[in-house]
Amino acid sequence: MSASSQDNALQTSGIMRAMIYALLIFFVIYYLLPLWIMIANSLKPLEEIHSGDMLAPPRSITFEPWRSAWSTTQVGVEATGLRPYFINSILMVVPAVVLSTFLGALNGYVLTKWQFRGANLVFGLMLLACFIPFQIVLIPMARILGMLGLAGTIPGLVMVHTIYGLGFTTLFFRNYYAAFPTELVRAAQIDGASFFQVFWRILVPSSGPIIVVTIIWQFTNVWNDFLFGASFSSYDSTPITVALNNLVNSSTGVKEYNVHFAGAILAALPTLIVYIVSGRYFVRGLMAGAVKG
Amino acid sequence: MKFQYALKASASVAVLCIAAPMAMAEEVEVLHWWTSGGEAAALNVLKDNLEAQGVTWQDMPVAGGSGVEAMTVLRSRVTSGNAPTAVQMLGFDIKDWATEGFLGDLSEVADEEGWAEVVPPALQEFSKYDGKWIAAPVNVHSTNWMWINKSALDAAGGEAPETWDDLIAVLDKMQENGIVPLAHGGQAWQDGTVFDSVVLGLGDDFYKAAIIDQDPEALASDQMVEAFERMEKLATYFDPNFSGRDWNLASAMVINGEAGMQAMGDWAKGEFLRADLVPGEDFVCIRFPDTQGSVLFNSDQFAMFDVSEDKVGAQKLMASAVMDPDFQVAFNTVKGSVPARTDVADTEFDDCGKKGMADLAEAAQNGTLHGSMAHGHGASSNIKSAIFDVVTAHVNGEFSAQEAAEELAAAVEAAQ
Amino acid sequence: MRDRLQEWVPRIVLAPSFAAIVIFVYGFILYTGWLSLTDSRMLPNNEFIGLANYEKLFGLRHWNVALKNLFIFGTLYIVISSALGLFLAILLDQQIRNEGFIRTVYLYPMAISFIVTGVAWKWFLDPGIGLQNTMHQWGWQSFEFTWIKDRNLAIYTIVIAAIWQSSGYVMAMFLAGLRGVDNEVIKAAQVDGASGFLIYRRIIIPMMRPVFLSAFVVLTHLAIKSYDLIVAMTGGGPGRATEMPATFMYSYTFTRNQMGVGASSAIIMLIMIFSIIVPYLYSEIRAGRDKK
Amino acid sequence: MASLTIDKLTKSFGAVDVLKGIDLEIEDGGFLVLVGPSGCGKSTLLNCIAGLEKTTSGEIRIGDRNVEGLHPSKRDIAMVFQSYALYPNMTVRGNISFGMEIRGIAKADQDRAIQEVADMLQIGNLLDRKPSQLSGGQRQRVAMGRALVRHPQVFLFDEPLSNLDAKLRVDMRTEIKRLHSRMGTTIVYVTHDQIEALTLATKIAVLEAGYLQQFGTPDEIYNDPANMFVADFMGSPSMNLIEGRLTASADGLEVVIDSHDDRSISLPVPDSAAMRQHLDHSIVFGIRPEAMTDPDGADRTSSRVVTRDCYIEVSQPAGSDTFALTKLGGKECIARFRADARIELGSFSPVSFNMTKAVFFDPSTKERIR
Repeated sequence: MSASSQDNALQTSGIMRAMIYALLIFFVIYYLLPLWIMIANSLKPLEEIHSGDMLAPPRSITFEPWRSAWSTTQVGVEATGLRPYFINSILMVVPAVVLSTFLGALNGYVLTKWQFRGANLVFGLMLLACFIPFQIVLIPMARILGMLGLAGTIPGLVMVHTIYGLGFTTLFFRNYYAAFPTELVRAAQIDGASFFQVFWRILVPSSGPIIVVTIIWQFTNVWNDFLFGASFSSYDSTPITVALNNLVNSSTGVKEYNVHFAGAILAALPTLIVYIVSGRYFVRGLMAGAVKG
Repeated sequence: MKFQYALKASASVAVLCIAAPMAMAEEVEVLHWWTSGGEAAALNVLKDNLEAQGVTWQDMPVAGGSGVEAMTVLRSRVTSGNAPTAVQMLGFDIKDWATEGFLGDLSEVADEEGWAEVVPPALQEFSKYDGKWIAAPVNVHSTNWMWINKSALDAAGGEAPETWDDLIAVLDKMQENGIVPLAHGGQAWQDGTVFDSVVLGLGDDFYKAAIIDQDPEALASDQMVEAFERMEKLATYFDPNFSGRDWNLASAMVINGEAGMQAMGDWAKGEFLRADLVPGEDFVCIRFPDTQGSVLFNSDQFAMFDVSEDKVGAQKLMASAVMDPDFQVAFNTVKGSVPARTDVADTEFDDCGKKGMADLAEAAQNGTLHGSMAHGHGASSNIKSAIFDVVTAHVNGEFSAQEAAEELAAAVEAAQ
Repeated sequence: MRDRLQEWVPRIVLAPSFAAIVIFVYGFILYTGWLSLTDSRMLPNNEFIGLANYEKLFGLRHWNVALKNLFIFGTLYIVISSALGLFLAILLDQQIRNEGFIRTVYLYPMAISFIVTGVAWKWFLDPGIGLQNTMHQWGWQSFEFTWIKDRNLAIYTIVIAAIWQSSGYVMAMFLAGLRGVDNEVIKAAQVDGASGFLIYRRIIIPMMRPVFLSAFVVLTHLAIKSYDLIVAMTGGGPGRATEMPATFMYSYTFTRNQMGVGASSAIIMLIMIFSIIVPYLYSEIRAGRDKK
Repeated sequence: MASLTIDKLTKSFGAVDVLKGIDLEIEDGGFLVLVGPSGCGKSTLLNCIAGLEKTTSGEIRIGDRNVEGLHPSKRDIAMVFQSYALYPNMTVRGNISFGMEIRGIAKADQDRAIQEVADMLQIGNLLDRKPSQLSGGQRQRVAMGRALVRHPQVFLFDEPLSNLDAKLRVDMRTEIKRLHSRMGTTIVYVTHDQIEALTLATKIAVLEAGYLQQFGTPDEIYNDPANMFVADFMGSPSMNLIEGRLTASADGLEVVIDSHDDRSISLPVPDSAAMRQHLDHSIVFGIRPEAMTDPDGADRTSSRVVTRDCYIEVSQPAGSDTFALTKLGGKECIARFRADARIELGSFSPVSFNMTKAVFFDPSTKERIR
């Protein structure tokens, strides 16, 4: 954010500023609390968890739970840790995010720069699709995946996530491209650029902020999905959220909370990193059009 | 679809067809929710057994209390025409899937190995459909058990309660002694497990009429009102923090003496054993008061789906392996249940296990072996859920006993 | 000839996405609508029974509990998330040192699924091991926080966790909105002698109207779709005290073998969602057209 | 280089007709300015010529080629946009070479062409900058460079100067005029600024509400407007349009106009059959401010100058001239006096009307009475 755009700050006295900081810090604690509980307890030996204070930092730090969660803990009958499922998730998320972002960009481009009769209706229908509860699609989707021969495969999951991500990615790009000067597209047309040349050479290079927003959004949603992952995967395509659930919700036995917490953080790590690394572009991207219709 | 699987199968053939007794090396995909350490270890026995025969085990665990998630996954898998080879399943679910015509036929193996002679008829009820074997039973759990901390019991008079009045006396005493008398987890199936036992405590006939036959008169009868009153009474012995607690945490309360007793199925024993407690010395297992001589059971079975030709061989191998006496012993000693086969020696089992096996045989003889409603062997899952709704609401104080009985009759009718 | 083809390229490009949405969203909605009129139980069947499932649905206590919970949850969640989001955005807009860090902290919960944080929340709220226990250990013996175990209060713990997750996102939306406010308007107000608070109350916040609307839509659809949250934290309990339409639909469709009733609840949910979203979309798209 | 012909062109967006039958023709090497208030359809017309909008009916010919249905890039045109439309992600060089790159022109030829336009527009030192690093005037030059490098048959300019400040606008106007005379390419230029239109054009087309109001040389448009709209729109300050009554007197036809304080003035009107049809009815008398002067400043070459006393209310010195405001026919009228003319405010002063420049309109149809 450029400094000049912050001019709407209040003129504040020292006491006011102290209060503002106090409030901000209070909320920092509120937001960090669950993460702190997870991190602190993932580093404690099991006995310390059983005896101790949930909020206290570990007295003796151990990385054993992390190692165990990653590579040795029992998930189902296999003592593989979460690693193979982590890899499944990556294999699923990357193509799904790339595809849905790419298609969303193309759709946004068509819907803003190549308006045709009924374009708004098409957009409205696509957007409305973001809001359906996904539980209703499970059964018919399963049947279609079966018909396509994609049931229980990673490509099948990629397809599902791509389709149900399209509404939002199209929305993001459509709003962004709506503010993109149409004259540039016309200039390029006169220069002889084709439909795709205009897209690749003119629009895409200027789409940085919205690509970041879309990727953050899609990556988070696809990575965190449980419903589709549980319903449409099979033994060799199970994503990490499902594996984590298997680890945490196992029905009997000693609950290794420290391993569970370590596993939970591992499962959350990629999305956390994406947010932390690109979070500052997020607000900028929102400013660039995702907020307004 | 089938083509893909054929590809995968042939790939694994290439890798695995070494020293296999059968001509074909194949694979089984197994959907189950046995994901905790002990259970998984028990399943590994089966897995190793199969792999020694050249059958690859493709593990498809879906954790979550009593297989709720797993059943959703199964539905989606079956709908997509990609059913797993074998699925861990409970009672009425097996029947439902058989009715829909998705299950395979194991009769060949079953006849060859004489399952009919060794599996109790009450279990066969769920393992067979239309005269065909469709599932291989792994175990029999009994749900009307009471687990008592021995020192807490000693402090409360030392006498294990046999009747309802005894029970109340002991619970009162424990309360005076400053511990939580009854450890319980407020989850629908746990509430239902206790409810099962309470209803059974009011008579075998009543259980049959109300739960198995869902006779509307029995459901709204005075006896049912009494059952709910008893539930209400028991709820007064819970600690205030019971809601949502996992059952094994409730067991842990009994183990460490924080609580006096727990009404829970025989799988709780595993928790006690793992904590190095000795049956009879550190803890006592008794039948739920007033239910001596009767057994509420549930049986984990591997339902075998109708799969493509190339996988039937492995499926049969697996069915056979499940019924293998050694596996049944190995699995059930870990799991706390008793073998589904009645011809297995009880030498490997501890006191509670032996008692369980004896009770089972006796109950089967006397016609007092009933399917447990809470565990999917007393009523189909829509009825079960309807009963759970009322029982849970009542335990949480939403209804009086009278209202609950009326509500129960209405809910069961609505769900039919 | 090729120029004619060029004219069709945009439509051809859009077609696969649109076809996918039509089939996989609207086709499936129609299919669900059909299921809701059939006697489907464990698996779909085609035995037509009219509106019986709807009658059954509205006769179920559960469904009414679920609707009531949605109302309580939805109202509190939307109002508090918006208010808190706006409040935090205003605080953060005061040239705060370490703004980037604080913003990231506020925003990160949106990145994590409740499958992950549900465990931590359950712990935190559990009187035996969580906040209450910690306070007792710290010496505050009379401290009591047992909402999650109380069937009248449990729904509010869901609200707390839900706000935790999405208020940061709302904050980011408002922050983007605040940064987009024209400085000259504020300068004009300052020249008019308006104080800081007055400027916010009378000028800036009213200018955030579009953001409020966007936030409202995002939050509403999150509220109606809340599922992971309930499953991870209370499983619908104590009793059925935190049942919501999404969990209701899931359990009737998939675990209770009453797919017809589940489908009818899905259709009611869709009607609720669409009656909120469609007018919004209509006005947005209309507005967009007028601008052109 | 080619001529441009537009024949019965219509364009509608849905139910809205934006262009309602436009006929235009500009000769090879001509400079056609499309002028009109915003929303008159001038930009749409330009986009139709460029091929950026599809026409509804009618024909557009560049040279003798009908360009209907042709992709913009195949119409042999180049366009300069209001916002310049420079590709933000490319350098100036990239912006200029983009079209050539797409057409697959050899790198060496590209470089030569770039160098040529860079020299012509003096932007050689800017070639490696991004558009965001340029000033408004520089962007304008780059946008023109991008168009020039194509050597098209027709240049299209869409309000190219409207984003520049006043001084720069005048400079660029001159520059465009110079470029045109040097290259001799046909130009179609859209503007809402009538001064630009008058200074640049060889032909002006005045549009309003989708209709072509008048098409002619700047002189025709200025001095011989076809209707009240053109008369009012072109020129600054605009033409005085004064309502009066046509009467006949001994000397011929006269228009009688209310003046100040119940007084009125009468001015001679050329006699014609068309004019006589309006006898004893109101007509609109149109006269440009520069044809209403102080008597000493009156055009001595004019054959018909009449002087009447008018009540001067306000004077506005504007450096080179002084504008005197008087009320005629109930309306403010502007007369253009010499800067050093003596004006007494609030009194009647003599004003000379150069009646050779006067025009008359029918107030009901707004059309010229000839």
